[in-house]
Amino acid sequence: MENKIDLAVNIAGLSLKNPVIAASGTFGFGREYSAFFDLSRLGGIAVKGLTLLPRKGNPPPRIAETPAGILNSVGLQNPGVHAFIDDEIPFLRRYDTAIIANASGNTVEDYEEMVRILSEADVDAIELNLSCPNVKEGCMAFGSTASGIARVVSRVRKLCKKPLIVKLTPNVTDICELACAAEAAGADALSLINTLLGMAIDAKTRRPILGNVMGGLSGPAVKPVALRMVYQVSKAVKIPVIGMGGISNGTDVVEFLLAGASAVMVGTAGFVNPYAWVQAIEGLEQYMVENNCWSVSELIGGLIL
Amino acid sequence: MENKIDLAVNIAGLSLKNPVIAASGTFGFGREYSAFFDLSRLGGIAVKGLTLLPRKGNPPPRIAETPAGILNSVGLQNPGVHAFIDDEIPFLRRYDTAIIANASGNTVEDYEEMVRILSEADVDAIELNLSCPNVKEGCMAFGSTASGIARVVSRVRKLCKKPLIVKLTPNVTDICELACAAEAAGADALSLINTLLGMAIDAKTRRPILGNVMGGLSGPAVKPVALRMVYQVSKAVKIPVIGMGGISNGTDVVEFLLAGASAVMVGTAGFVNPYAWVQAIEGLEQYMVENNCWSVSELIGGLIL
Amino acid sequence: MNLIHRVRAIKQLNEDTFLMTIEAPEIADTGKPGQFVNVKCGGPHAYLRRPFSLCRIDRERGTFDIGVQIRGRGTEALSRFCENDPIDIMGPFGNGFSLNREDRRIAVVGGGIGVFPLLQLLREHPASEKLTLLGFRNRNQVVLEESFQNKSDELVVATDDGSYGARGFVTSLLESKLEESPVDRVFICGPALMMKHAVEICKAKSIPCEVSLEERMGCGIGACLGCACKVRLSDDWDYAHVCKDGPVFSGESIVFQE
Amino acid sequence: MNLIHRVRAIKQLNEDTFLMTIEAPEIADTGKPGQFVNVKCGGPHAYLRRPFSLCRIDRERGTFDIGVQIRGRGTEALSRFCENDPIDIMGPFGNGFSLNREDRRIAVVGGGIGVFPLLQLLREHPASEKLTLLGFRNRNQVVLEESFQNKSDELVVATDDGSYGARGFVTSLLESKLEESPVDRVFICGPALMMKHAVEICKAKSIPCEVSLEERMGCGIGACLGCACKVRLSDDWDYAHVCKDGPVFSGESIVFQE
Ligand SMILES: Cc1cc2nc3c(=O)[nH]c(=O)nc-3n(C[C@H](O)[C@H](O)[C@H](O)COP(=O)(O)OP(=O)(O)OC[C@H]3O[C@@H](n4cnc5c(N)ncnc54)[C@H](O)[C@@H]3O)c2cc1C
Ligand SMILES: Cc1cc2nc3c(=O)[nH]c(=O)nc-3n(C[C@H](O)[C@H](O)[C@H](O)COP(=O)(O)OP(=O)(O)OC[C@H]3O[C@@H](n4cnc5c(N)ncnc54)[C@H](O)[C@@H]3O)c2cc1C
Ligand SMILES: Cc1cc2nc3c(=O)[nH]c(=O)nc-3n(C[C@H](O)[C@H](O)[C@H](O)COP(=O)(O)O)c2cc1C
Ligand SMILES: Cc1cc2nc3c(=O)[nH]c(=O)nc-3n(C[C@H](O)[C@H](O)[C@H](O)COP(=O)(O)O)c2cc1C
Ligand code: FES
Ligand code: FES
Repeated sequence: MENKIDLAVNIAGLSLKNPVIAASGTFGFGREYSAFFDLSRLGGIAVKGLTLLPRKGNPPPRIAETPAGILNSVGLQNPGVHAFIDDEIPFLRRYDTAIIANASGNTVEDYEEMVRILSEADVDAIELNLSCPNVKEGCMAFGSTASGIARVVSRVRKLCKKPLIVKLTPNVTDICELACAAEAAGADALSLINTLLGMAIDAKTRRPILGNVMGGLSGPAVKPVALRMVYQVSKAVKIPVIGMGGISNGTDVVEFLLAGASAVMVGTAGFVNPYAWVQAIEGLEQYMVENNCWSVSELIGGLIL
Repeated sequence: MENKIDLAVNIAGLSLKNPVIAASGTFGFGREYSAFFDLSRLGGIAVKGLTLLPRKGNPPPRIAETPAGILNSVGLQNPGVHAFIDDEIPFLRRYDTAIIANASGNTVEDYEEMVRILSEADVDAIELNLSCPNVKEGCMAFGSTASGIARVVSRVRKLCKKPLIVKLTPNVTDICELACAAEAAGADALSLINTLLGMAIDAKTRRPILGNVMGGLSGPAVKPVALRMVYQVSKAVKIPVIGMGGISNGTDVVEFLLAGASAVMVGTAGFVNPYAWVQAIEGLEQYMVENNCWSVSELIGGLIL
Repeated sequence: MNLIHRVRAIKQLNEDTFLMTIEAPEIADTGKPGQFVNVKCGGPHAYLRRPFSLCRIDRERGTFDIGVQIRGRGTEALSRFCENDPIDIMGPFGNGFSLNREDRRIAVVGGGIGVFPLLQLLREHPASEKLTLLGFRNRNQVVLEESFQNKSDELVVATDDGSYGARGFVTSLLESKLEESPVDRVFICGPALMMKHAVEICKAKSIPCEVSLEERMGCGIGACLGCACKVRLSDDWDYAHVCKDGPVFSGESIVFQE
Repeated sequence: MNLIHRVRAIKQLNEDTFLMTIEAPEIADTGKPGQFVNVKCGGPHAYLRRPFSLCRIDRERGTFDIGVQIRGRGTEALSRFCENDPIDIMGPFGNGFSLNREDRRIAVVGGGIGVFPLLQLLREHPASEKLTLLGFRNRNQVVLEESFQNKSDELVVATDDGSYGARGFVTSLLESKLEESPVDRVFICGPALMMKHAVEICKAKSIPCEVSLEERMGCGIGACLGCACKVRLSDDWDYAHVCKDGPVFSGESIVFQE
């Protein structure tokens, strides 16, 4: 069969060869999974969440399994933005895939400084993590109110020379309100959802399983919530939305595109199946073949009500 | 082995022979499951959500399966509070178990009227459903802000002659704020969580699976979120908390008790295993035997940090 | 109530459809044509049970058959069961078809996997003359033809593409057969659109009919109100529930959706 | 990379422990003692893979063994695999034990399921004298004694309750054995508390030692940073990762938690 299917998408100036991106924090800086497949097959890679200075992260255990999902409390362990630029970008640039820098901070100034540094670095887009549930300061504090988001985004917008993606937390009453605040403040795109705040207890020891007590829920379990939020948000804003939360295969990708996402990220599923990312791309392509669909844009927001 | 284990709990004047209650909307009015086991074994039964007038509910499909969970958009189909009193209470009273009337309304006046009626009826407690995601008006509108909760609860409090349980939605930024508002307004106890708002899409037909587009997520998938909220809320308030969300067995019950719940409700798990309710009780009892625990109160809030 | 029964046999009917024989004396004893069982299919992805109609009951052996078409994760997992495997089944549930002595001549109309409940109906119905009309997408989809043959006075099979039997929809067959000679009652099971048309045909001829509906289920026993279907009341409509008020309804009472 | 391999045999070792032989030539070829594989256990409740140490490698046959104790839903599901079943396994991962020619005399100290990785270590280590100390809760928990016997110059088994072999903790054995005659390196694997004590004993005698750690894992390959363990730096500490920097660490480097 001759294959004329066009998988390419463009997210606010960020062009991706296909709409499947590795989700931040689940793919390190790409090195580990490069042993399994050619990273150039991916639409993009959102690297592990970066901070100005190196961070050690939270005490173990950091992972707990839950029904069809996992909790993590890694807590932004990372080598710092400078080590990323020096040691990781050169490796990633060997592959033909978009590099998305995921940036966190404790203060608005941190975020500004991160964006200033990353704007000069060889990355294709910046994803502002305003939604990590695993750190005490920053992030969630800004990310769970419209005013917090407006403040951070409008400040970094002025400094940002790359497509600016704002990542939203699902742990809020009205995600559309936050999405609109980010859009109004100048975000070029939104990504959602980050993890749902959760907890696991070991009845035998009567202790929390996670060293940090609470953690972020991801994986198939959260898919219905993620899909709902992507649907709501993409109706509420005009900027593109990158959807994620429990995506494991091509059918899941199609569902998120139909709900309104212009691209997707895949995370937790890759822990179980290291080929989840490429199989998501292949599954999407197969769906398009079977459904006479020649461009991803035909699917985006294509939900029939 | 001689069994001196005491499973009884007392929730704000509502005494239960054991802490396992059938969750509202998953157990009808008890008739169906009475074919499977003696309803007198249950701590209590929270009946299907009631409204002043009969309601037809939402268009089908009303159920969608998701990873380790289900979405429902039943939408409070019920015969109305008067039919409940006339036709269902007499049946339920044949069993030695607490009857909890789950009440919903569109307006504050509805809630007042419901509580007035139910206060004169032969029920053991009233559970105010301020959290149903499946109806357009009422419920969630009141239930997702502290001020909405304060308004409804303080008004019905004056009329309520039974233990008043306020059921909270998890679809909020800060569940503790809502819990405190309910407590301050006079709730005798809290129950949580109701369902998480979610959505499912059929990639083949490109349509939402649920007739009502969105629905409420329940079952094992939500357990980590529920456990976290029960933990947070029971630290934030002094009144007892009834925990629920994905409980399937005795170990799950223990986890919720350790997190701070004084009793639990079991719902979705019973669809798969009609003995889930009694097995939850048996499993709890077995855990207590194995761990030399003689009273449920030893477990409540017993999490070791 | 014991829910754990045993798979006695699995027989492939075609590429994606199989017949599973289950040993469960209580279900075989009490089960009626048109009732269904609710099966825990297992596998990592199917959380809820799945409903399947009783297709054939062998009361002597204490077994019954279900016919299953693989449609998704639950039926896929079910297809992996082997002989002697334990299987978790609740049932029989629902009301079943009417078995009236007064109905001397009946017609059953099945489409695709909708044929399954009609086999046991034919086996038990007291009518003296039984006309069976079965429709399938194509030749490869035709199942259980011989079994239906044995229990019918007349059997006509149609395929949408004409690759086997008559060409066209089973509803056209019904229309022309009723034209030839009327029957006392028609029993219909198949895709929603097919049932809708079949009911209209019966209505036009004032022949009473029964349909067996499908709906996504939660509990399967009437507790969750999940499996609603729209039914006509004298001057209004309401929701009935497929698992408890059905799955069999009088054709006239159903409001079919577009 | 092909992840689907085949179960060749399952052998019950005791009530809750079994040995599984898996055919996977590439893993058998490249696997080293102390490395682990990450196994999809299946079943409706185990979502993530589960790590198990290489216990015995048969490079000629292209197979390897893992010893598994049933502890929860994953290992429970794993215990239901049968001969010839396909099984989804990633690996081998991690660093493995050091195999130094200079270490002429070694001791291995195993507790409970911690004994498993030590068997392949004994099989491959070039030392000329190998002392093996194994501790179990009680007589019923003792596993693989003969296999260890065959690969050790001296084997002592202890049980906590004295129901088999020496009575008491394996760490006391270690202490008295090192008293008698020192070794060049000690390899330790078992419960955290046991490893902590064993390391302290080695430290006191200035004998280098290696421990194999366990931690809950996400990815198993270093991408998620889930499997952190605390390690000593010269004047500070940091988190290392069991799946990539370990599971084997020098005993001195680990900060054991209370
Ligand atoms: C009363 C009743 C009797 C039935 N009898 C039979 C039978 O005898 N033989 C047979 O093969 N099938 C029968 N079905 C349909 C069968 O239950 C579904 O095919 C099955 O549940 C699909 O499960 P799955 O996990 O394979 O599909 P899923 O992966 O859950 O979904 C695949 C598709 O199957 C359909 N589906 C899912 N759940 C249901 C449901 N509860 N009812 C109807 N369609 C559904 C949807 O269109 C969906 O897109 C019956 C259904 C009902 C309600
Ligand atoms: C590098 C490594 C090598 C291992 N080698 C072996 C081996 O050779 N043989 C063997 O029997 N076991 C081994 N384990 C432990 C094994 O991975 C766990 O017993 C298994 O993951 C438990 O899964 P479960 O689903 O049965 O338990 P769960 O139901 O998930 O939990 C039951 C209990 O098991 C423990 N557990 C859960 N996950 C892990 C984990 N990733 N690591 C350690 N403990 C865990 C916890 O204490 C938990 O309370 C190893 C672990 C690691 C990290
Ligand atoms: C172990 C782990 C670490 C994560 N770290 C980050 C992070 O550093 N920055 C971030 O924005 N999101 C992080 N996330 C969230 C994911 O990027 C993603 O939003 C979430 O996991 C939902 O997608 P999934 O279900 O496909 O994993 C992390 C998730 C996991 C599981
Ligand atoms: C089909 C269905 C109907 C429900 N109807 C109600 C209701 O009428 N009133 C209410 O307060 N909660 C209702 N709920 C929510 C449950 O009572 C419970 O809060 C939720 O399902 C979480 O518990 P579970 O995971 O054990 O089911 C319903 C849940 C389901 C699945
Ligand atoms: S499936 Fe629960 S009422 Fe029919
Ligand atoms: S398990 Fe993911 S880094 Fe070790």
